[in-house]
Amino acid sequence: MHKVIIPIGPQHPALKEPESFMVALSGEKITEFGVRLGYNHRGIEKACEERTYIQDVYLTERICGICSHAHSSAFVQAVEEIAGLAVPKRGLYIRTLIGELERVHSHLLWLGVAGHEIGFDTLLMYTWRDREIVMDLMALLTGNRVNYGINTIGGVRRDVSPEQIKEILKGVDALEERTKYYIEIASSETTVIERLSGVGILSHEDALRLGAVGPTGRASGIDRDTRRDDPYAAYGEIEFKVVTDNHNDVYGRTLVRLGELMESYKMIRQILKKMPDGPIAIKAPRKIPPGEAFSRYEAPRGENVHYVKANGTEKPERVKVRAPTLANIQTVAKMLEDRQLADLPIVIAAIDPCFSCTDRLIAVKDLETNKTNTLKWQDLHAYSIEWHREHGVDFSQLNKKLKGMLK
Amino acid sequence: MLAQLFYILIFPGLLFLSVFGLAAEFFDRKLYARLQNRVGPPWFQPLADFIKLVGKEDIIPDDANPNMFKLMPIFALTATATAFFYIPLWGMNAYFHFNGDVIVVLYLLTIPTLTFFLGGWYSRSLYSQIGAVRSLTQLFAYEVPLFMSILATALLADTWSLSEMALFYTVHPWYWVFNLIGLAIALITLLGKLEKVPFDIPEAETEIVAGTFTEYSGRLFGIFKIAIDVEAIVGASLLAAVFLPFGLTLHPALGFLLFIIKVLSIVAVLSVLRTIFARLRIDQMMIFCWKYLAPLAFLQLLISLILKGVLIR
Amino acid sequence: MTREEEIQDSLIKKFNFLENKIRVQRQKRIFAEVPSENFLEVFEYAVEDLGFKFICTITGLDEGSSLAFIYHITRQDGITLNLKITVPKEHPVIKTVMQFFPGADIYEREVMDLLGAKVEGLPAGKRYPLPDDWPAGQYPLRKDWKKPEKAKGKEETQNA
Amino acid sequence: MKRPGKMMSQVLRSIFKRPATTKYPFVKSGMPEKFRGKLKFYPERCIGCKLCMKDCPSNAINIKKVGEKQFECEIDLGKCIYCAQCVDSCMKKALESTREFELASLDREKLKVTFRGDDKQDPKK
Repeated sequence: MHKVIIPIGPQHPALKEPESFMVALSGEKITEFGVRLGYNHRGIEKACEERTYIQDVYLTERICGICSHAHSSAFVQAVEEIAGLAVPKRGLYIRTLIGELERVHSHLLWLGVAGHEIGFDTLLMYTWRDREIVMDLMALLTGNRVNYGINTIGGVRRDVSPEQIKEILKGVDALEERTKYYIEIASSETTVIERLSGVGILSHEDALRLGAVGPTGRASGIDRDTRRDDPYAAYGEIEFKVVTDNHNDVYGRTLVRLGELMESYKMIRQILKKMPDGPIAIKAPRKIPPGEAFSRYEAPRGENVHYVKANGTEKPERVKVRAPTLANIQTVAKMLEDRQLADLPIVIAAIDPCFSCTDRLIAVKDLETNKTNTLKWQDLHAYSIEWHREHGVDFSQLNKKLKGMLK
Repeated sequence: MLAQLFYILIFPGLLFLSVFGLAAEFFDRKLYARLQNRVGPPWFQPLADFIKLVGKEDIIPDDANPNMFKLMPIFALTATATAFFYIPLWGMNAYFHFNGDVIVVLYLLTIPTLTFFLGGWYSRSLYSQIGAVRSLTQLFAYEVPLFMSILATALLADTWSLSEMALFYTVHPWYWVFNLIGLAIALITLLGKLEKVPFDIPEAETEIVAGTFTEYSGRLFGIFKIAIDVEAIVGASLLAAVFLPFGLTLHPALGFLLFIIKVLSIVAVLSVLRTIFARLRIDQMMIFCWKYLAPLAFLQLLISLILKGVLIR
Repeated sequence: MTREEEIQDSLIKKFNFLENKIRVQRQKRIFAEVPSENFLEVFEYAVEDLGFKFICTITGLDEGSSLAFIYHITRQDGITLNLKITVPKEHPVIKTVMQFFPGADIYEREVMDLLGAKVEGLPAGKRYPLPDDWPAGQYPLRKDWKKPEKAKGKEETQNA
Repeated sequence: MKRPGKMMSQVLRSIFKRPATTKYPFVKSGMPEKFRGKLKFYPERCIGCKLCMKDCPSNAINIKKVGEKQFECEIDLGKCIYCAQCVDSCMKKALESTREFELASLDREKLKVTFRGDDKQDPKK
């Protein structure tokens, strides 16, 4: 077969977010691979400069849905450093607790997505079912399932009650048991191993050279974890081990993530045990004195860095965000060398890409909007009913009945 | 004449097949959902899907060959529905039978795959074409073990007619037990024929969107869907007739019930199988079929030949 | 002497123009201002001799009449060195660091697109992150950048 | 050790378990007590400091003076991101999160909710 170039994205079932990959294929084999990022730009860095610090906490939280706590924590850490705020211990512990719960939910989500990418939908359904446990815990602790909104400058917004601690421990026990089961599945189910091992090889040298972060790097033997190397929040007081692996492939990345899940459960138990009493936040000034700070946070996907520069007003002078995916995306081309098209989804998924994080910058405003004809929902609805009626299908009576039923 | 029209259009022809096909699809989806600990769709979901598709606009890509594009779904449905007439459902006789109808049924069951190929190829979309090529590649992998395992049963019964095979297995009631390896092979290859996990490579959603069917919409897609449902029924009935030929002398009503149970249990086994595996890559699938299934099918052939030499004189 | 101070000392010993330009903000955070003409040699020394083998990102700043770029590099023990260079806005030329970090090209493309930096030695490639039809000379992260006039139409249709 | 069909036993056991999903619009699931849902406004407590307006990240809230020490609050549920920062910012506890979360609407206008002095909320228009 001659060489064909197929587009994967910007809209494609393998990608949960719009991003464009051009793949040149010779038969089933990938010969060339190109990435075009930037489809998800929302102008967040610029928007941060136009909002107050307290508004920015929620804005940075919305850089990414899955690692929302990672971004807001990194941001408030930088601001707290500039303002010289000493956050109370209990606040730091709660921040760490939410961070670890978030890692659990993110890694379980990843496992499900990976299952889906290799056509193993049962794994997807099971992991996402179990992920509900941690999502419910989040809703219980913070008041929302995704954008937790627990961080504020100077601490956290909600305390953890003894009843909640009991709930968390119960949830963690259940999750630990399930995770053990998934480790067993991942390391013994033939079809899973066949699809994962030897796929997306990234050697230790390449990973170092291209700057892979997080589980992607750790599965290539890079022993680097911000939580240990540059402790923030309460990580300095908690014992944990950094999970690394030398498989260098997708299988290794799966094992690293599953291993990190087990570590996270241990850490959550420690946090709950060691959590001191006291206030959870101190009051932060509205105006932050001039200064700059560089904050690092180990998000579930890898190292997430924020740089904040303050100029003494209520609004920051500059906020710079580097999400882990941007550091990892460049390794994908290396991983896909001489692989098959069928490996592409899982290799891309294996870095746990989050393109919303990656592209956060500029509001892409369509300069031609004045010409576009925007159809409102009602118009579309009416049009479809009309179209069907013309073709002899009329559901209006049935619809009325159904509506009656719903009421 | 009228009776034949009734056979073709109503029972056991198109109407019965479509209804049973939709019912089996529901059964499959519901079971699949329950295996995954989900609630699953309501009973009318496949029908509602079909009605929705029929109500939608047919969009034919500019580059596609419109005649081939439109013809292929109809071909697929016709071929599978025709195959059904040669399979004895209950009792010993199919509606039409002659010596050699096994081959005709197998041939007719290959046609849908060919239509997937042609339909995808003439869509001129890259995803469709890759899917089309994959479905053809896959065909060469699973077809041989499937044919050989069915050939083994035919050898044992010493006939090329499905109805006569039914007669043979009624006379020698427990002989079907010797074909269990063949049944296992046939079940696995049927997954490939129906393009289900782990062999759903031609329509692997995360790689090539929907493969062959990427460009299909509306009525044409609806017909394809029905054709696939019917193919599942026909494939399952063929397996039931060839590998599970018992209870054929029962009263017609009971026999019909038994037939439904046989087909649904085969569908259920397929559902379970597609729940517990990940999708294979096309090269892995080829290796699996040629390295494991084909030798096993040979073993089955050997067993049949030995049995024939030793037991039946 | 802490490790941060050791790094500070060895940098000053090697490059005496860095005297009083280095600030240890807190544990594991060193900020340094480097003259842009000496940047590459300092950078090379930090990467090759001091072991800062990993680049976090490159931050671009608009400081009124000049543009500043901060290279955040870290090493295994978690110490982060933030090297800042300042270039005039009319002539914002920086040199690529791709010879040290092949993965840095995306960060350099980012400051090219958003702040209008000119990166010497960066191979041609796809732009990031702005769309391909973005007008030339529009650098949205500069402080004097204004939203294009027509863009207001979008908000109206959204609220319609 | 590789073994195909490792998940078989759990999968088959699932048939006899209660499904983890629910038929959503017919079976409602509750939210925890401290859920940050639709906001509720107590006009009698409001002193019109407008701190909530200032802190709102999405400019969804608007406090209007309608009379002597009387204020009404207009919240655009379409803009609101349900962070409940206004609840934290308010010194007089005039704002409160409720557990209501099914707020989808086909009409943007219906999402603009005004809380008046008589403690009745009604959609604008």
